Amino acid sequence: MKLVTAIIKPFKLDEVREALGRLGATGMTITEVRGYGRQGGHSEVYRGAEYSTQMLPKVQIEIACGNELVEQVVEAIGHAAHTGHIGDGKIFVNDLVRVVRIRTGETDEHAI
Amino acid sequence: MKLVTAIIKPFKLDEVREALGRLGATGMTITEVRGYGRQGGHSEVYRGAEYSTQMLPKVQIEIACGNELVEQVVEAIGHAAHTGHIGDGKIFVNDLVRVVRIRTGETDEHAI
Amino acid sequence: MKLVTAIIKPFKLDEVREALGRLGATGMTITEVRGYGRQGGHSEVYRGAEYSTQMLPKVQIEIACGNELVEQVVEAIGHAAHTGHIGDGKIFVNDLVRVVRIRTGETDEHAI
Amino acid sequence: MVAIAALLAPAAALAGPVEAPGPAQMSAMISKGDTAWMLVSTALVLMMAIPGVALFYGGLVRAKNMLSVLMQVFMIVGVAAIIWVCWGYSLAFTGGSPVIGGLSKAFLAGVGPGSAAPTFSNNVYIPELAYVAFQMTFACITPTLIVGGFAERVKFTPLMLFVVAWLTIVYVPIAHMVWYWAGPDMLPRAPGDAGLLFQLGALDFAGGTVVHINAGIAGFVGCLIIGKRRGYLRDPMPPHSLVMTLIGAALLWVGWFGFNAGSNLEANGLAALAFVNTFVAAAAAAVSWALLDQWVHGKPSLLGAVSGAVAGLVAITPAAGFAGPMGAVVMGLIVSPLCFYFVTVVKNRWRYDDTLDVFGVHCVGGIFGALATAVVAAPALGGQGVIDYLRFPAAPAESYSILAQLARQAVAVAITLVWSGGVSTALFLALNATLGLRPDADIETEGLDINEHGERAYNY
Amino acid sequence: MVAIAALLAPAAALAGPVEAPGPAQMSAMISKGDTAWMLVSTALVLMMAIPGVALFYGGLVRAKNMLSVLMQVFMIVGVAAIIWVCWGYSLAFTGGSPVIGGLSKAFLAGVGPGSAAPTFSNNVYIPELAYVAFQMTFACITPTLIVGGFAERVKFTPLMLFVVAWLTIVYVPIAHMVWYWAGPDMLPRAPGDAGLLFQLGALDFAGGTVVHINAGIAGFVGCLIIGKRRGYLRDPMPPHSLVMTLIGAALLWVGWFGFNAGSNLEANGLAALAFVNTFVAAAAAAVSWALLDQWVHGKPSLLGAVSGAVAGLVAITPAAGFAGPMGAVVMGLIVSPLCFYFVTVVKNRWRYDDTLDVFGVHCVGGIFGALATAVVAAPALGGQGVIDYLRFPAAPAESYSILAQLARQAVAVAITLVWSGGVSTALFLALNATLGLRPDADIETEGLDINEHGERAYNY
Amino acid sequence: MVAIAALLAPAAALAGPVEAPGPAQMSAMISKGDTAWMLVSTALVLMMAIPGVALFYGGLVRAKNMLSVLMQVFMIVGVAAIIWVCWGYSLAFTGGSPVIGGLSKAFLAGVGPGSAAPTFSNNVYIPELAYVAFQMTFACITPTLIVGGFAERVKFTPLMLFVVAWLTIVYVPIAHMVWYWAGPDMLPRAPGDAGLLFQLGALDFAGGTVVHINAGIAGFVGCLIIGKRRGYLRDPMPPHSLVMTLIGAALLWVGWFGFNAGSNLEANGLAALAFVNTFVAAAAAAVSWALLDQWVHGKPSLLGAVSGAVAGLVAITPAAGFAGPMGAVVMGLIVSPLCFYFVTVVKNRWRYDDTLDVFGVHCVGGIFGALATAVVAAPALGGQGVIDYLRFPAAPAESYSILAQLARQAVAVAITLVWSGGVSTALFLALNATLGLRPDADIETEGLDINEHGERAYNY
Ligand SMILES: Nc1ncnc2c1ncn2[C@@H]1O[C@H](COP(=O)(O)OP(=O)(O)O)[C@@H](O)[C@H]1O
Ligand SMILES: Nc1ncnc2c1ncn2[C@@H]1O[C@H](COP(=O)(O)OP(=O)(O)O)[C@@H](O)[C@H]1O
Ligand SMILES: Nc1ncnc2c1ncn2[C@@H]1O[C@H](COP(=O)(O)OP(=O)(O)O)[C@@H](O)[C@H]1O
Repeated sequence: MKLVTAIIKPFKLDEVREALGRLGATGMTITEVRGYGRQGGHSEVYRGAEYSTQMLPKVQIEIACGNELVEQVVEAIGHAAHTGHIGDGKIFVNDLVRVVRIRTGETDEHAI
Repeated sequence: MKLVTAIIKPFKLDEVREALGRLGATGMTITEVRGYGRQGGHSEVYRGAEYSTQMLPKVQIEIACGNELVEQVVEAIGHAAHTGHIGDGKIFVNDLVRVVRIRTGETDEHAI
Repeated sequence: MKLVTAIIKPFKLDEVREALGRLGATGMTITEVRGYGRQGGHSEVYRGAEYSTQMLPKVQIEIACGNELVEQVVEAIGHAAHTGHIGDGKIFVNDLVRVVRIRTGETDEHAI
Repeated sequence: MVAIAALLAPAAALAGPVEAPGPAQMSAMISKGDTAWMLVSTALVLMMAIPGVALFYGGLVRAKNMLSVLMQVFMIVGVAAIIWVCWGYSLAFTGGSPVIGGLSKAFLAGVGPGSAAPTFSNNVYIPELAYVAFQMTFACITPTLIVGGFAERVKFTPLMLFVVAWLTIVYVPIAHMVWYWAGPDMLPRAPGDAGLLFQLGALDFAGGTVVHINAGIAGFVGCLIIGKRRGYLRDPMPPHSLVMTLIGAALLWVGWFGFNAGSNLEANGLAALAFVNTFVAAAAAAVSWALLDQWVHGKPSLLGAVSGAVAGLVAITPAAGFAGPMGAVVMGLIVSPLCFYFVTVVKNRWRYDDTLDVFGVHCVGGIFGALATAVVAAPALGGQGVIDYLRFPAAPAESYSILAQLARQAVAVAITLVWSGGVSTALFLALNATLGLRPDADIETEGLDINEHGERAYNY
Repeated sequence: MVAIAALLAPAAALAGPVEAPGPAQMSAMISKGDTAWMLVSTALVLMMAIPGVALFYGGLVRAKNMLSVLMQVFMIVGVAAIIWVCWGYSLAFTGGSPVIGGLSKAFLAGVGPGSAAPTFSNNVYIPELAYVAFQMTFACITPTLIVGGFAERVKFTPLMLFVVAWLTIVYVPIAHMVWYWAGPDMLPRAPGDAGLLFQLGALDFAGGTVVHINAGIAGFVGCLIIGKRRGYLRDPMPPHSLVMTLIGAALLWVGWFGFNAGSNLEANGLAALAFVNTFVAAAAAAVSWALLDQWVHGKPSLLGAVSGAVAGLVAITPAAGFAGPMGAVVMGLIVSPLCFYFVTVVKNRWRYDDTLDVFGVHCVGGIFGALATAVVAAPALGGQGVIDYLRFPAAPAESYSILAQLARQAVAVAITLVWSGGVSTALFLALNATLGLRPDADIETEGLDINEHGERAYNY
Repeated sequence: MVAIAALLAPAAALAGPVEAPGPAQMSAMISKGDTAWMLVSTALVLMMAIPGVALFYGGLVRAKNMLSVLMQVFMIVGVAAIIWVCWGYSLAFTGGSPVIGGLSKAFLAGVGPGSAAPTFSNNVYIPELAYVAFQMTFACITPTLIVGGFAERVKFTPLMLFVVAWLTIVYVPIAHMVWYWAGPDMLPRAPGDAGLLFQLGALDFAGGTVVHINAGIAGFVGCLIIGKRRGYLRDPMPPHSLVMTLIGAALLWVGWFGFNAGSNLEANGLAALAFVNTFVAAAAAAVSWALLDQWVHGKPSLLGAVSGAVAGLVAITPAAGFAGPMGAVVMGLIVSPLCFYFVTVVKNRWRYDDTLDVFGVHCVGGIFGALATAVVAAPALGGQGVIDYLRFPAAPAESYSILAQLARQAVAVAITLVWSGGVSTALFLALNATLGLRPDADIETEGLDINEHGERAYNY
């Protein structure tokens, strides 16, 4: 099993969720994060004090899925979150050695 | 070493922390997240505009622990966070290849 | 490729970012988290109700990087975030099996 | 540090009522109680706009646009105040023609601490500067309401230009037509020296037409011309802080006493009546909206309750000094279902994106209020009837016809809708064609705060 | 737009004091300065409730229950206002029996812009509608305080039904007993036409018994009957926004000037005295609580400071027009330790969950204030003493006995505690047995906002 | 419940102007309209401090220090009120010497509901307790402003001790020098019974020197002595909630009407003038700062707009009753660029860390206002000129020299800067050497809220 983590532009969240829904991805966890990358931030000025935060608000999505679905999930996110502008974000995939559904105690493939 | 990540109902946080404390798990990191899963969200109505957010507030706990403790940690969380109702959450385990304690520079098993 | 996750004291964020910048680490993702560890929290008193939250605000940094850079990244963070006081935080490293840059569709090493 | 020696002169004991008194006589007919009341009412009305409207509106938008709304409201107040003392007051409140005044008091020329303005009672005056200030707050708050029609998607500079133009060519003439007259001591000798709708006999105690319908229709045409927000009806756009909305609504309610009871211009029993009416209309409308929420959605919502309160306040505005308390309660009970229908059913059916429901609450509620005034003012229904100011001293009119009054009210409503709707359309179209009213898609997506103002509302 | 021609008649030059003046004479004895003051005071008291109490309370609960508190406070204000004009005012402020009035002014029948209400001075009147409005705000704010006893765990609809019943059968009779009288021009001829506790000579300048003890004990029995919040003393339940609590406390302080100095009904030196007393009692109590915090917990807390200020305001309420400024300072200094003891030691020892300390602050502070009034009113201690209204014109009473007055105060306190405590218990038990007062465990855990009102307070 | 029988006596019909009236005569010269106005103004000024200044300042700091600012402001108000009634009022507003008064009214001895205080008009008095309360709010708000110079890095207890000392040895003498006099009915017989700067003829309608320059320079020396915040100019320190800052600014604007127009002490045309001036100066300065923002940074910012409004209010304060409305507009337009220059260019060049710009806005704006008063007061420029109070009855002075007045204003500014700057320096140095003014580095890093007060502002 894999954990797919995507960092995307916040306003793309709904599109990504719909895309994943079409794949039958039944669950995901979302975190508000701030991203630092090539995308230039804004400069804010408060009474002459200028801050150019290169931190931009991003949304991080985590989806655990079976190995067979990973490709599709990555592709679906990559497609739905795409605007072609800098700052579109990244997708990371790593291995999961164990998954448990707390409600039932089911594990691994059954728990996703 | 493993990193155990659990997504649980927010009001279960204290119970989970106590359970982990009994195991001697000395540290953990907590993030406020929003979860999307089988559990139905609420519908909110604002002057006739209805939003059925299927996003529910959840709490994510991350605990790094040695391989020998993983089983107990997973079980302790699974037990403490259990209500039996939908939305109880998930536990994910994945491998850690390196751990460092910043204060002392100790690494791996010594750093947990 | 590796994902380096560091949990640090919030006011160290800028120093860590600068240190990583010097290494040429072009991107990172930041999350506000709460940490539970050896570091004692504060006790808060509200009209006689005393809460000793051992949860302290921390900042979590995630950087994906190629294997060749991991050592330097870990060291740079460890150095910049160090105060020598309890609560300095932890660094975790784990494997990434896949990285995608959403904007271009590039993958793995090219996507970092 | 300054004393006016004239005040020492024993207030020229007036033998009897004076028709058409001179300036010095007017000054001597000023009561300090009235002056205190008018100054306080003025402060209350400013508090309605800032922070009242700013928070009421701001809490309802998304966090990324919070500052843009606050800034729009705040700067409109600033710009309107300057316009008012420079030319607005003069054009609205000097004689000239029945549709607009003249420039004789531009830059407040000749208006000093000793000038007096008439009230609705014979031989009772207030300092003219107090009247200038009171009316200034009305000119400040009215255009802030317009913003509600297209919040979250308008550029700041064109909006400010719109406000300058709108105040001058929409607000000022409407205010003149409805409210300008030379006062009860003067009217009998010069019955033509009054605004068009005043002469017609349209009743608008505190601004149902001038403020609410006027702003409501302008916001509505702005909403249509500027178009829907990106993602409207697709993305969730819940209010980012109903707490701010509650604070705003509460301050609106509190400040509205200045608005309505202050419009009586005197601190007397009639002001107290307007005060009670304002209070209970808001209360009844809040209750009635909450009940409706319970019935339709199964849950009474806070946003419903505060929307109801505001709708009640809008409705009672033109009737505040004419209705009896029970009439006010009934108006409050009725206005909420009406506005509820517009903001939930009509808006969803016609799919216009009136962000903060300036049409559904202010325009619809204002029209209802203007028409209902004709009913609740009827002495037979516990109302105060009307006064015949063409006599000296003024006296209650002998008869009161609900239907005739309804017709006059309808004319006033229609003129306001047509004039404000028409001119606002022209202004918005012109600005859209030149400067453009709408920010780029990216900017709208990312939020107006950071892009238009270079700031974020919250940095926790 | 309406003038009352009668005002033109030169204010019937009164030859001397008039005993038992007729309605027209009363109208001519109204000062615009007083009227202005009463209208402003009324607005200030409404501001105490919304947004004052709403924010003061709301900031102290968890974010998931924020809207529920705001909604409860807002709707209580709405419901109470309607009850007040329909039957509350009439039952409280017409004659009838010493414990309750009649229905002759139900629906404000006969109360028009020309009606006058007595003040505490011979031959000084205010518009009756101003008095109706002023008293209305008291009826609005009192039940909002009760909510503090069981915030975060009560169902909305049963609470509203409780408020309707409580206002009618608890608040109205207590207000009648304490405050109803026919006025100083009438009393000498009809000494029995006054409320029970008024006749007894119990002093309550602005509502120590009627408002604070009354609400405090009702909230306390509600707290006991409804039971503790789930997780009480186990889960952390820190205030979600002390910023909101600070705003609420500050607006309470500002508004309380209307409450206390407005209760003088005239804008004169005595109102100024009540104003100063209110100011310094709050200040002294804030300082004294902060010092206590420093001493006990090592740190002065903001929540302590604002709790102290509110406790000081509660304590000075019954004494506002009777104490001298130094008496007020001393009352402020003393009330904080007392309330501090109740909210920290007593509450923890007896383990009741008085969420927002309505008992510890309002009831305890109110009782202290009511009793201390007997002391600080003593002329020997810088107080104002009492007035003998059975003479015409009224004059200061010849002697003042602290002990005798203390006994009268104790009777008033006891009657309020017993009546409000008893009836509230019966009402809560009845509602609990029928509709149920407490939401399901899941709902309470997840928060009342989303479950009872279908909204979230914050969507950042 | 108390009536003053004396009020029944027909207000001793005064045959003509009375020079040096006795206490009973003064009491009979009190207008209820003025009293109402003064009480309301007092409440408005308190609202400026809490929640006004508290929120305006609090929103600008980082979230971890929010409560510390709120607590400092709240407790300063509490402490100042107690000082005021105990010895402050007496030292400031009794005769004695031209630089400080005496202790005859300490603990408000002899100041009762019947005491009267003079206004600026012959034979017009207000209740002395209303004057005590009004001036009390000035003593409360002034030291809260000082906090802005070193917010986010000061220990609470030493700050409180500073305030006690500063009020007593800086504020009170300056207030005495600028504002104390025996009133227009007394001055002609005892021209020496007035404060030093009053005798000099320096104009300060509502506190440009006493409040703004006074606090501004004290905050500035505090800023220099305490030093910069850790990380200043390195870490980003954006305002944590501009929403709170907006609320604060709006309430400052609303409350400032009480501050400025209330300083007229009477509800008359001159109060209305001060009201209008206050309104338009704030509006003009907001507009002018926003334009400057647009020009310099390409974007009009909300923080700029509200900073401008406050700067405008500061500037008009000394001139409020002397300028004409157009003079006020011009002052508003000019003050913003000046303050803008100080808070952006000068502060960055000299690298002092005036956290909330108490120097750049209050001190600089105050100095500008004090000097500009000499210009805008000129009758030739639409101003009100000055009154010759040495005559009885008082009358407008025959001539007005801008230059001569400018010199007087400069002297007043200089004395305030030197006295407040010098004594504040001594106080801060002494406290720093003994208790220490600055918290430990760790505490400053982690935030004052949790460390100094044991609370967090927000627990969402
Ligand atoms: N090496 C990295 N590790 C972790 N997160 C990253 C990394 N690089 C980029 N990100 C995340 O991806 C977001 C987008 O990256 P950015 O470089 O701005 O755009 P692009 O992917 O189009 O080059 C960043 O805001 C950050 O949150
Ligand atoms: N595949 C997944 N990947 C990541 N997080 C998930 C996944 N499935 C569920 N979750 C998280 O677990 C929470 C509970 O899941 P849900 O399906 O509602 O209940 P249950 O586990 O009882 O079936 C979700 O809110 C979400 O945060
Ligand atoms: N086992 C762990 N798993 C996850 N996070 C941890 C773990 N131990 C510590 N942390 C994180 O590191 C932070 C610092 O740890 P702490 O024990 O306080 O200090 P130190 O590393 O100096 O011993 C904690 O606040 C927590 O966020």
